Amino acid sequence: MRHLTFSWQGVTALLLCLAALVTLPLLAEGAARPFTDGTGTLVFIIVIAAALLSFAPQPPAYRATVLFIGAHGAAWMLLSALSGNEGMATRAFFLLLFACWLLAWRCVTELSNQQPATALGKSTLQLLIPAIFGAWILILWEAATRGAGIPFIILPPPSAIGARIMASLPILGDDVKQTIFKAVLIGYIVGCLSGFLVAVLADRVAFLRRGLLPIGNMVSALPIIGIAPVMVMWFGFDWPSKAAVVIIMTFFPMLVNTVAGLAASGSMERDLMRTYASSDWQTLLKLKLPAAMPFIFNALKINSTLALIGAIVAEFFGTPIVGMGFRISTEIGRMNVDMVWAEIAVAALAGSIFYGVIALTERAVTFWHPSIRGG
Amino acid sequence: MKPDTLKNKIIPVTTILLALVAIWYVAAVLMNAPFQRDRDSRAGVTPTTFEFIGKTLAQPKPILPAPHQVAQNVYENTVLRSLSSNRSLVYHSWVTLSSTLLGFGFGMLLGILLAVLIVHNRAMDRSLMPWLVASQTIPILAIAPMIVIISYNVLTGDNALAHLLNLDSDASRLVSKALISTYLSFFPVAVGMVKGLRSPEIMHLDLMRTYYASPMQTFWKLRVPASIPFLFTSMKVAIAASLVGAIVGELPTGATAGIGSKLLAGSYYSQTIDIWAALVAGSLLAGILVSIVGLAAKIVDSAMGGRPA
Amino acid sequence: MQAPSVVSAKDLCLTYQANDGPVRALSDVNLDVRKGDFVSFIGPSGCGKTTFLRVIADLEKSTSGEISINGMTPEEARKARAYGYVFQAPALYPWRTIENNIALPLEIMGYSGADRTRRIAEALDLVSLTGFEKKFPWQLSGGMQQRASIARALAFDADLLLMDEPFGALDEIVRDHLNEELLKLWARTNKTICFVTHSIPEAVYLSTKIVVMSPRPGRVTDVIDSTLPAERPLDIRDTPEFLEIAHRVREGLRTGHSHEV
Amino acid sequence: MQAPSVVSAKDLCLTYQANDGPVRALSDVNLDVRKGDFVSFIGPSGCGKTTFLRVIADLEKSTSGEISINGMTPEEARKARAYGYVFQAPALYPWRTIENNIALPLEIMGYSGADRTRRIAEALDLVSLTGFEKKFPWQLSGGMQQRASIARALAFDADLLLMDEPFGALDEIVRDHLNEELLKLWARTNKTICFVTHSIPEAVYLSTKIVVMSPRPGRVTDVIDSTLPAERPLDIRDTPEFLEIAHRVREGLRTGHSHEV
Amino acid sequence: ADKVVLQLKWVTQGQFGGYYVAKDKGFYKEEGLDVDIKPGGPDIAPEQVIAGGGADVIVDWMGGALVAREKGVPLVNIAQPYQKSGLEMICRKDGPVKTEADFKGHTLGVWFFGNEYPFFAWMNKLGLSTEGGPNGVTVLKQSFDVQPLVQKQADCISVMTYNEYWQAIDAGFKPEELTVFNYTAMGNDLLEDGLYAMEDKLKDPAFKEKMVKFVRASMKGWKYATENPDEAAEIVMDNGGQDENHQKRMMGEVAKLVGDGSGKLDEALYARTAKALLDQKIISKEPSGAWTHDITDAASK
Ligand SMILES: Nc1ncnc2c1ncn2[C@@H]1O[C@H](COP(=O)(O)OP(=O)(O)OP(=O)(O)O)[C@@H](O)[C@H]1O
Ligand SMILES: Nc1ncnc2c1ncn2[C@@H]1O[C@H](COP(=O)(O)OP(=O)(O)OP(=O)(O)O)[C@@H](O)[C@H]1O
Ligand SMILES: Cc1ncc(C[n+]2csc(CCO)c2C)c(N)n1
Ligand SMILES: [Mg+2]
Ligand SMILES: [Mg+2]
Repeated sequence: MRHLTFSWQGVTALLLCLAALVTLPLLAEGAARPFTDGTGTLVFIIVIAAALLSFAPQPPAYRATVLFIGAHGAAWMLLSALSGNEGMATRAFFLLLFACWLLAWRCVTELSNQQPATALGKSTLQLLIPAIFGAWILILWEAATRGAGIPFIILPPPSAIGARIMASLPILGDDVKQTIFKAVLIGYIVGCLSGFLVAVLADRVAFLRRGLLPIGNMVSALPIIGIAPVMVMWFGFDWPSKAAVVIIMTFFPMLVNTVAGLAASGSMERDLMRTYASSDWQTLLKLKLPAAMPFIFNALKINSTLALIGAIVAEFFGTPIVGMGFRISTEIGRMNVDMVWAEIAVAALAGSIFYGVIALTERAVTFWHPSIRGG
Repeated sequence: MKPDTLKNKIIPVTTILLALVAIWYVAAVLMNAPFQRDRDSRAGVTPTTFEFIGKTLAQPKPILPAPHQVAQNVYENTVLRSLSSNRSLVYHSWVTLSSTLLGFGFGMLLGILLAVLIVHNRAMDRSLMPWLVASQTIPILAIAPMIVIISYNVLTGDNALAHLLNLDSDASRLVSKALISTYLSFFPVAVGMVKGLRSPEIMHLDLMRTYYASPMQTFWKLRVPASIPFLFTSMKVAIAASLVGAIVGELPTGATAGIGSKLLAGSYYSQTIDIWAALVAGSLLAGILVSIVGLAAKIVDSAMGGRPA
Repeated sequence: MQAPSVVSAKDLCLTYQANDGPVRALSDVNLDVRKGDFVSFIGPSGCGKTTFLRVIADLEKSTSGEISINGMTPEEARKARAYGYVFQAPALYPWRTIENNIALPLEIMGYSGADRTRRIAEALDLVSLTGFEKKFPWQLSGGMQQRASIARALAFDADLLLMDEPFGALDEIVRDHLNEELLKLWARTNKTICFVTHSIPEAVYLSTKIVVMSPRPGRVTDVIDSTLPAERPLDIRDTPEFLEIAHRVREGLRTGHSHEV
Repeated sequence: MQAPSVVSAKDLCLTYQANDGPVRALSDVNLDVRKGDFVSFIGPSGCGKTTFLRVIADLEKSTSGEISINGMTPEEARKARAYGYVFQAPALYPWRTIENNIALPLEIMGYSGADRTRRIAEALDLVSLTGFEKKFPWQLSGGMQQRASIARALAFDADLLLMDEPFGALDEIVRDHLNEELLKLWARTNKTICFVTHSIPEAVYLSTKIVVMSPRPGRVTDVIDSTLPAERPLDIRDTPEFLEIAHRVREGLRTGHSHEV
Repeated sequence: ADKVVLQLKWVTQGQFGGYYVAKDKGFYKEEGLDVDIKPGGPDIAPEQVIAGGGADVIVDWMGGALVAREKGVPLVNIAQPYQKSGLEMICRKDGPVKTEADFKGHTLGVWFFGNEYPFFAWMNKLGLSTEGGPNGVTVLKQSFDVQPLVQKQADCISVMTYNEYWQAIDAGFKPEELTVFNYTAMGNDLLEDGLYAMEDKLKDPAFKEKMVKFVRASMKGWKYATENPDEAAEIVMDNGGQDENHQKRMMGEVAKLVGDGSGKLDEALYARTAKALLDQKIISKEPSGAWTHDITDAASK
């Protein structure tokens, strides 16, 4: 089969190139450092060539490589042409960038259809595909802020945020220590643990379970974050008040999920334990707890994002002058919006790592559960 | 009502609620005592224990207001005020409710749309899913004010989007608050619906194949009905998240109405009773919203042949 | 003159790519099913009975060899809606009433309203479920659900019926009854039926042709043409002729089983 | 002299309180099982077979009437760990390997480490699962899982074995094999076995006593003492004596079934 | 009528009474203006709002405005209704801090979000480190109320003469139980509520004319408000203010800060503010063009 394989992304990218050619130039008149004819032409050639080559009857791996290099090479050249020309990008510039984006999209589609044989190949793809997606969010953001000249204090470009992170590592480190290692971690551990213990207790005492479960269900739907100012009033300015908010926010999801999990073991499994005349503790340890693990991990995951949000918002209502929430609200006031985004990036990174660690542990502990076994 | 409901639900729940109220009273006395002692010693009076307890439960700006103070405040600000007065909690709840519902609506749409894309497109599935999780680790609530302000300005400013939508300033304020709710609520919906749309068993899908059903037919006749229970479960989470978003969106953004602005105003003037009354209003609102979703779930479930519990 | 061929497999092979290596599920299967045949497939667990039915239904692609359904490829046959498939489990949609479950293929294939109503009534009558139209699946016993799923496959016009252990979940008495009904239906409509079962008496009682399979790799070890008359009362099962065929099937199975348990 | 009574039920009744009214599951059941008996329970779906086993096991309380196990109440017998129970489904714990699943009752009952290892090996050998110790349940076929659950019930010393359709999920050949093994085990250990099945040949082949039950309300309609010899090769199933008992059981069932399908 | 959007720095309260009075009494309308007053809040940065095109003119403190100017938002002070500053720091008399010399080693509550510059300028002048420790002061980001003082979480807290100070009194402190450090009295005051517009917009004569009308009407509002504080407080209440008594008291206090009512910027105060910011490196170079007298001059004609 030696015929061409067209893709809508490739075709649209070519059309966009055409539109860009018609609406030249790439930068508005009066740009300080306009495109040289050479680079301009080169960008067009790269995009068009990548699009055309991707139609060729070649293996998908080859097509993906061509698209990857073409899309990102051209995008890089476009972006680097922006320095010194902030706010001067024209419609043609963005059309060309969108063409690159479509090629990258095609590239991701090709990659998604790959079935690598080795485990290494599989995990590489698993990282590469979302990485390309994430990279394009940043590229488009960079182009929108620097190309279209969005004011810095409204939205800074990712490059400025990156630079700010690099320049402020010690401050960011202190903030992470204050907010994550003190408030979040301690609050999370205490909240989850106490939710778990009360759930075990409730499982043993039917009356408690019947009374606590509807209330717990209700409370976990409440806007608990509203108690943040109250907690600051009670427990003072430092991290204990933030930890208290985190404890309350994480307690109920853990309680409700664990109680549900402890009740999740099948009736036949429980009957089996009865036929062995097993004691309550033996049943809890050998049957109910293992069966509850998927539920407990569900709560741990939900709580991992709740905890971070709770601690940061609580810092709005009074803190010592360190911490991620403090920095965010203070630096907005000082118009250092890049610092705000730097904190957000750090928070998102920390949150993702936190979540990832829990998800990996879950895989290891509940290896037997169909949702994990099924991939 | 079946006698079991009384024994298995009402009695335990009320007992525990009563216990909580009792604990609350004790805590109120203990927490308000130092300030009261301070005050009494400055005024030079020495009340009896009984009087002292009475005073701790009747402070105008207590650290922890007693339940009856909160209840009284809620009563005054709901029943005794005209609905349009800006001191009426009903009015403030309504303001919050409207942006909650709007944000929830957007969130549902966005979540379902993403889920449909993810279920039908491998590339979407593999590139989008990790970022959806990451998106929720951004402390959006921390930058909610910035988001609300910027989007309000965009919506009311001089730009293409604003001209297209042409919203007045109240509508813009509503929409910009609702964006926070949208951000918090789309995630549970997207995740739940991805699960739901993928929940049909292989055999049910094979059955559709043997009928040579079109993808649209498979979607509407199999995937959608199969996903309904998941939809309602995620709706419950989403509406609660939406409410949190709306309240936080009102907190520090100069909103003059809404439960969040009541919390803030109360906190600004140390009017703790007002804060707690606003918290109670928020909780009632959450309770009502979640119950409505629960009720809708029950109705739809029984229409779809759900087995009574 | 022989009846036209409905299913014809030549050197059919199918290998599954499982994560712990390839599994040879069908190996050099040769089979010819003629119009009006009632073919039973019998064999130990994992010998490829379901897989073979799935290949016919185009739910699985063969790895090598040839197969044709009414002279078409399985895909064409599926798109021509040439067959009805009854899965091992009822696979009813829990949110549809029995009536609407049976209506499902009719909706998809675009039957008109009146036609639909008539066909549903007929199909329900055939499996003695009249009166249960408005019930939801969970309100029926396992056996009734299985019958509803059979009704669903009978409601539209397919000359080929693929049935994968349809009566596995039923107790002996109900099973006997449905066996009789199925034979009557088959005699009346002249459909071609491919039927998977684990029960030797059932296979012998129903079939004009019994295909004995053996596992690892799945292959056909014996094809037995039944010598029983077309008219088969239930107590034919006590005749020596019946017992003899049953014996031959059992022997075939036992060799296939060889040393495993 | 008669063997001592192991299970003795007198006018046993059990009514379930379901949400749409009471369900009479057992009605005036009288039965006497003696030490060393192999009793099969057969009857249509819903006639109370499982319920009766559950009453013996103290998983359900009778509403009226009397029942004693080894002269004790069911609760005392359960606490004395007097029986092993095999459920209709395997009920293995997915987070434990086969070996550890079998170890579960041994751990709970406090068997020592060395004793445990020996018993696990023996039990696995009995159901021919040696070599699968380290597998997890989902890595085994349904039949193998069922065998593991039988091994679990055999691993500890209980003189009474309650088995609820243990072979329902197995194909005929494997079933035959396990039937033989079960008979051997029973002969060797002199256990008392209560066995629920849907298969008439299986009931006849295995039992010293066949209890035929009928539904709505669940009651015992017939108790048939087997006249077959203790030594039972598989082809005893083709003897007239066997067929006669089978015929009697089938008749008993059919009357119980009356008019339903 | 010409539309003008005014972004306030804080929630609706007596602090902004003049603008609400001008709107309510129709002073803006008389000038042919349709003014939309947007309340602020603890996390609304008016500088960000105006940069995003969400307002024509904002109420801001000079510190915040100069910082924003350096960050690329060219704000220009067009009028300075508050000629004095209302910021002070109060301490419990029964606490450890009696004089500036006692600050060392103690905990002080400070408002951030652009309101912290006067405090840091003061500490800079006293030579105190703000990083904590025995030779410095420990700084807390203070929330919206006086609880830290009541609960002894801080030794001193920031208050506005017109607002939080009275909340402390309401909480049971008598004036004689409090030590007050008033920034104006100490000569440490940095300019507070002024009106700022964008430099590029001011180049447009039509806009400039609009601002002249706006400032003229606003100052008329302020004049009316200082003369009729109770009525002004009512107007504030009608627009969403909280706690009527408190607003009346606030109007009274605010009247003391407004000064001569011309709204004209005092150049000496401006210079001091700019110098304090430079000294602390909050801004890096001497600002230029950050204020103009054109508008107030034209308005008072
Ligand atoms: N999707 C699959 N992936 C990998 N192997 C499979 C798959 N489906 C079936 N197999 C394997 O193919 C073989 C044949 O399976 P098949 O389901 O056809 O058996 P069967 O004869 O229908 O058995 P049963 O009587 O238990 O239904 C088995 O060994 C099975 O493990
Ligand atoms: N927990 C329960 N609540 C209410 N009714 C029940 C319950 N368990 C069983 N029943 C009813 O009691 C009757 C006997 O049930 P049982 O499970 O003992 O039947 P069975 O003979 O084991 O049937 P099968 O062969 O289908 O397993 C049935 O009508 C059943 O619907
Ligand atoms: C976070 C926060 N920032 C500032 C203030 C204090 N405040 C109230 S009014 C006002 C003047 C604004 O023009 C100031 C600074 C506060 N209470 N909370
Ligand atoms: Mg099969
Ligand atoms: Mg049963």
